[in-house]
Amino acid sequence: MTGIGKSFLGVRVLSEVDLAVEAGQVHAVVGENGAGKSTLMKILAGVHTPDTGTIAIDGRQVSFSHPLDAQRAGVAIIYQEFTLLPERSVAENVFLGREPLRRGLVDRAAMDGATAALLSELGEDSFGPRDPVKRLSVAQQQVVEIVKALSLDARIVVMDEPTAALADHEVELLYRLVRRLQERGIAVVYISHRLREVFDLAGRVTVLKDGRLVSTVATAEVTPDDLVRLMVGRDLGTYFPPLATSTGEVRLSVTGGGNARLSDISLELRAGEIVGIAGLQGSGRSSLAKALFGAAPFTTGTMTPVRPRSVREAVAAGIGLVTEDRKAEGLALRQSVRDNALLVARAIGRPGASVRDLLDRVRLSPPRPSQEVRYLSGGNQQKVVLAKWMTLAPDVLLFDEPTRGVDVGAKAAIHDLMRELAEDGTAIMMISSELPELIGMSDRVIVLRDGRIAGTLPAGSSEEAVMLLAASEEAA
Amino acid sequence: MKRALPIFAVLAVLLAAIALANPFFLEPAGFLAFVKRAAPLVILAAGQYFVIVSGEFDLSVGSLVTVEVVVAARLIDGNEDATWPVLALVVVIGLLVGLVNGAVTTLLRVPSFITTLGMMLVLSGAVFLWTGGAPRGALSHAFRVFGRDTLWSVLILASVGVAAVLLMRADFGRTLIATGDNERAAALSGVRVTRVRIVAFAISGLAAAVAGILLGGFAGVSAQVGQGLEFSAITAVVLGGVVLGGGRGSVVAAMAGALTLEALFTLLNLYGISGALEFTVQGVIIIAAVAAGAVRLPFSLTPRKSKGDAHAAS
Amino acid sequence: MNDAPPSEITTPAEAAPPAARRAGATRHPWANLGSTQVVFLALLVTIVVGWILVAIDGGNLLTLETVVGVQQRSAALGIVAVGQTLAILAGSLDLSVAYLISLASLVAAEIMQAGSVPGAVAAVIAVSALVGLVNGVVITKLRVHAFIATLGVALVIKGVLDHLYDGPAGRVPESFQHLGYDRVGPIPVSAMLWAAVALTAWFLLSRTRYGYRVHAVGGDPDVARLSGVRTDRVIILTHVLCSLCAGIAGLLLASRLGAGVPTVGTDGGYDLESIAAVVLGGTALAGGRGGVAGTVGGVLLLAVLDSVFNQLEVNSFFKDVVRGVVIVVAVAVYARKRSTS
Amino acid sequence: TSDKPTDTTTAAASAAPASSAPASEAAAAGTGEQSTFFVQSDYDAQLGMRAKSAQGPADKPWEQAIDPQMVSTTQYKKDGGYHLCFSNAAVNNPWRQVGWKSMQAEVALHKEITTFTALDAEGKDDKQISDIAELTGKGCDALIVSPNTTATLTPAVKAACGKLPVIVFDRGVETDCPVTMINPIGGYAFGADGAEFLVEKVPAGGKILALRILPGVDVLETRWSAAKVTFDKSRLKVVGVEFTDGDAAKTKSIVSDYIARHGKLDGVWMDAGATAVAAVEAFEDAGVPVPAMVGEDQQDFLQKWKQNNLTAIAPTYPTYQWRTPVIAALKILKGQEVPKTWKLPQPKITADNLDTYLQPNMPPLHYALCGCESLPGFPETWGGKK
Ligand SMILES: Nc1ncnc2c1ncn2[C@@H]1O[C@H](COP(=O)(O)OP(=O)(O)OP(=O)(O)O)[C@@H](O)[C@H]1O
Ligand SMILES: Nc1ncnc2c1ncn2[C@@H]1O[C@H](COP(=O)(O)OP(=O)(O)OP(=O)(O)O)[C@@H](O)[C@H]1O
Ligand SMILES: [Mg+2]
Ligand SMILES: [Mg+2]
Repeated sequence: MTGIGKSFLGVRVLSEVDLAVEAGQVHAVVGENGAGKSTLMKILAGVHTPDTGTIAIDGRQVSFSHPLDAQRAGVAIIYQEFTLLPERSVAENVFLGREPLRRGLVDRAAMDGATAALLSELGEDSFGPRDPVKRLSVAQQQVVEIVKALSLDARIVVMDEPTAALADHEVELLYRLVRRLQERGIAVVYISHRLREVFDLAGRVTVLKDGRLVSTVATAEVTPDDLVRLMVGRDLGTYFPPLATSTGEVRLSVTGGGNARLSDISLELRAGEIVGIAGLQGSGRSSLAKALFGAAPFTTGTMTPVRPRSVREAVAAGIGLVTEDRKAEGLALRQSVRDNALLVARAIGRPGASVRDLLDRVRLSPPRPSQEVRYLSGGNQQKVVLAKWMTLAPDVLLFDEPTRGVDVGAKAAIHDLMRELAEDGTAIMMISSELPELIGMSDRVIVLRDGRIAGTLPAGSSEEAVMLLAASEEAA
Repeated sequence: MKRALPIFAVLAVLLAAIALANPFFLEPAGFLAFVKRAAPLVILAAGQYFVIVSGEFDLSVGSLVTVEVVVAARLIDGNEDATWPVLALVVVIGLLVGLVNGAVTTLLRVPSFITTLGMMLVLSGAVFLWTGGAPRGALSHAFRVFGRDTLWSVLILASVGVAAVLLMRADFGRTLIATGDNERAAALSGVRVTRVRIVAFAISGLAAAVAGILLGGFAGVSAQVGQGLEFSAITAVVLGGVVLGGGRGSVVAAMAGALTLEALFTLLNLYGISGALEFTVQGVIIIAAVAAGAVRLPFSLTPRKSKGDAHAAS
Repeated sequence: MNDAPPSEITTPAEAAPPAARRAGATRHPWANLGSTQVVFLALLVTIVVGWILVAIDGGNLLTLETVVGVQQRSAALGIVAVGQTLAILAGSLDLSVAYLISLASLVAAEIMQAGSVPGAVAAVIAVSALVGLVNGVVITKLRVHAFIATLGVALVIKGVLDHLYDGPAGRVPESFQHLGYDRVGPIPVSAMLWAAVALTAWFLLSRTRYGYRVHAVGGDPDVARLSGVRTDRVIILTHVLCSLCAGIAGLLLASRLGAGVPTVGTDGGYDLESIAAVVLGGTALAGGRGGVAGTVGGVLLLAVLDSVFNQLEVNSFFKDVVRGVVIVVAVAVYARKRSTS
Repeated sequence: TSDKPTDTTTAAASAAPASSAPASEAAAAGTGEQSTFFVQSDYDAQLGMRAKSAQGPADKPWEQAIDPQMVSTTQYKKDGGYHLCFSNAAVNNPWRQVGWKSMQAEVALHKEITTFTALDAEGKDDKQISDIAELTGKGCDALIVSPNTTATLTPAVKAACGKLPVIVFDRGVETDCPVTMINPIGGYAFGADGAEFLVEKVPAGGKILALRILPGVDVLETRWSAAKVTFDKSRLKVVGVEFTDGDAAKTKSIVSDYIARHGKLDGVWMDAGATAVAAVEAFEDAGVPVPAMVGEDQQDFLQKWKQNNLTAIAPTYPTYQWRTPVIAALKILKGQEVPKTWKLPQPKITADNLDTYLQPNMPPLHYALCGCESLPGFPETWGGKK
């Protein structure tokens, strides 16, 4: 791809970007949120047509007006968003748009067979080709996405943040898969915010910033810090704000809390501390957050100040939740920054704070209250979500994957904000699948396993210690 | 508001065209007569807007208008003293029907298209079951003055307009739009999405009641007074640039849409495209107007459910 | 639609691996009863209860006349509803069918009067296909919400009808009226036509790529597009098929009425009634979920209700009340099933 | 009148009241060319009948007939209890409601009718066709049909004629197979009555506004054709011919516009009275005197007429014709002869006989010529108060 440029509604998203990927090479693309990685890939996949620039595959000029064209040219992509139909079976999803035919009719047997083969190739036996996707867990669905891409047996495979929803053991599976593709002489484009993965897998890495190409380097020749510097344009290092010096009174406490997905949950959150929640995918972390927040309430156990039966009760009691999935659960995307920031205040009829102050507090830049949030980058969107909860002046604020898919720059800002809030006396609970972050931020780490508390670790424990608790006897 | 601007332009052009063909239109009396005529549809559109912006439909307003008029006529039966109690009842019925629509849609999770379609059948059936097939009784003068007297109609229209705007500026309005945009996010921010939606339906029902009072007042009892109004109202709202599916559009634009539709009818009559091809022209214009508004939008439809994080991807 | 390259699949069909430790909530006892079964169950109950009521009234619901009557009455609506099912499955809907039916009946009757039955059929097919094409193009290319798009097209047709016709026109020869009146035993030809249309649609949906894509587009247009489905084509084709069904219904009605009638479509309320029948049959208005079988059940259910009311000489206003309630209740039940399953 | 079609559903079609103006210069100038529905011979026949005096009991116009051609019915003779069947086009407007109630009351009068089966086609031709088919298989002794559409119901009626005696009333069918075909004099007479009244009352050069429900319905077309003939011969100026869809609001808007444009009108002709009151109100609201009006025999109009003692006339299409088919059916089953085409008298209400038809205790949309005053259950059954 050379000289690629693209703008949406006059907003320039990509300009003059070149990307060259060789067969049998894993090529990483990194950059902050909104740098244009996904857009670049969607152009390669024929979702968007570039305003400028050309694409060549095996030296042949190609131009895609529809994803189908790209597929035919041998480009397969695992999108950042889910691209599955919950109502349809796994096989139907995998072969959507390319259903195998026999005498002009769809050949179900062939479809299921091929899907089953690919699944077993991935060592995935927890579900079959005929299972409806709606009954799969997030991780299982991600596997389907991967199978979907593989079934194309393309010559170029793009993976846009494939591990965002995967737990570590599943990431391992993916690693092996990528290497196998590599051996088969397939070119792999790998996008991730987790630099470790970049260095584990990629031979070369292209850095984007604000829709422009910063540089393309061999991973062997750079350090993670170099990359970060390239991405952010300044040095950040991996410093986390200092831990709490002292903790205040108990803001929230549960004893013997349980529901369909959780059992025997007992924990305390104190003013001024950040409590980390660790666990494998599906271990119940989000369920815990949603239970404390009244969205999927505890059915048993006691909880102070209240055991919320609804979100409103929790909010009224000063509990807030920064949800796992910003777009689906956090923001009204077509509403302005202002309307989103004031949503909570309005919902509970609090006099709305001054939006300007709010945006300053969360360091939203540029602070344009009238802008629709869907045009903000991931990081800025997350800041708006934070602003929303600031209006509540919450006693307890729960964060579920607060920095997932958020770039290093915004990440640091969010970390600082969390610590500030804690110092102002808010009790904070943080869920994160990124252990370094979790350990770096938390004053304590509670580890979940199968919906139970497997144990609590002090600040500064090692990743190994956490993993041991999280995964013990559940041999991933 | 950006999306709303085109409709005002269109409206201005239409009004100008009418004035050209019919100078009487420029006199206060002439213009007010037009406003008075438009009032019921504008009010219905305002009500329909609240439902549409929350992501729903209300197909029952047409038959609700009929019900209100027929019920009022039978209960008042020409007796002046009955006017005020019946007016109150009419309003209550409107609210009640709206509440039922809202409750069935939200609590029983029936798509509002179906809920209100069913309500449409039930209402039109029930009312004539009650009156034995044809309207009975008569409306009192006190009742009819609201729709017959130009000043009253204009006054009512104005106050409804103001009320609608204020409502949309208030917390209710903002949370309503947010609900229409992303129900889940609203709920997880503490918005009582169910209640907000039910209220929206109640407002639509109330609007239908007021429209019924005006229409009944304007022309008296008739079995078909409300016929087809639901489609006119929805069309008007959409003309105003309000997007079916919720979360976008302003109530002022919706009301402007209604005025535009009304002006369109007037104009088509003025230029003698009456009867026959009038509808053809209407259909083409409606499609064209909505298309003009639609293609300006980015392709993105629904907030995408995403794993990890995703940007406003198409 | 079959424009995707045949993906080379070598691995032979093998038994799918056991779906062990599957995520997902435990299922509600009667959840495994598909909404289609529910419709037909409801249909059965209606027939039994209706039969009893009529018997009490001193009549008999299951006479030859009534059985034939039910089919005669439901055939036209049934054919339209099949087309409407496709549209709704694809996440769209069509409010223009009623006027299209009237138009089709007139086109048919006029050309038949001119002497050519095949010509008339061809013309009807052409006209309806064109209308469907317009609907589809306006929805996909101009991005007008289906509700408004088809409502607009409906108005356009209405205008044309009012302009060209003031009352019944054309003549349908006896030869063609067999379609509307003949029957083989208790099965009217019209019902067979309906069955044929329904079977064709069912086959398209469950066995062809087009069918798979209709479900995909209705389920989530973005996902479908990202997966390489040409969503616009699917939607356009769907509307063409939907309009064709309306055209066929127009032909059927013309053959029954012996002439074309500019109000036959709207008098029959085929637009909203067909949508009602479809959702009554368990197809989700949101699209992507449901099927033709349910729709057939829904139409029959409405027809049997009608017939029972006819027998009991219930007045039409009461009928409307019951219809409204039945539709809403049915959909509420489906919603409940879905949430508990 | 029976042919008042309930405005078809859907869409901005019957949207909110729309203002209006002269449809076109042509319309404004005169009454345009005669419609294709005009049949000179029928016109002459009907206008002739108005003069003739009907045979039969004067106090029971529904049993009267204008120069009847009797036909023998002995072949249908059988002993009672009878099973009468009725395929009704619809009950979707006040005129049909009033008539339907009268018919039921008439049936109740006759003990020899053991069962009366009626199916309502809800205004759907297709349904009425299957209804008729269903009824012919129900062992009825005689079938009464009120066709929804003349042309399209003909085949079904033909089919029924073969199986049992058929009586058709209100709208006709294009076959003479029914034993008798019952209805009042007809549309030409109706239209002429109103027009002639205006010609008589309005000074030469006066401005007339003609309001029609909608084009294309034969009975309504005949009314207008007849009026047109009268107007074209007169020295009155028809300033506009407008369609109201039978919608009161739209009517009022149209009339208001005409008043605004022409200052005053001298007469209003209508092909159906349902919107007469709306038209009158338009003048009241505009604060101008109400000119000569043509209405119909609905109580609300008669009351307005009385209150404001208008210069008005009300031609009628009497609802008492709903009683006649039952009477005819019994005659036929008893083998008594009946008129082949049973033409009922079609009186008009004038200032002189207004008081005899004005019934303040009846609902506003009640039709004065229901001939139901003597029937059991009157007035409550018809929505009236004692
Ligand atoms: N369909 C669209 N319409 C308008 N703007 C868009 C659209 N898609 C993306 N954008 C904008 O383009 C910019 C680049 O988005 P993109 O998703 O490519 O960034 P990214 O590098 O993938 O970020 P992330 O790492 O969070 O996925 C962002 O500002 C985003 O808001
Ligand atoms: N809405 C739901 N319906 C059915 N099962 C669910 C639902 N939500 C979660 N689960 C299941 O409950 C268990 C806990 O889910 P939860 O999301 O809390 O785990 P988690 O640790 O938060 O995983 P994640 O990393 O996705 O947040 C998992 O098995 C998950 O599949
Ligand atoms: Mg991205
Ligand atoms: Mg989680």
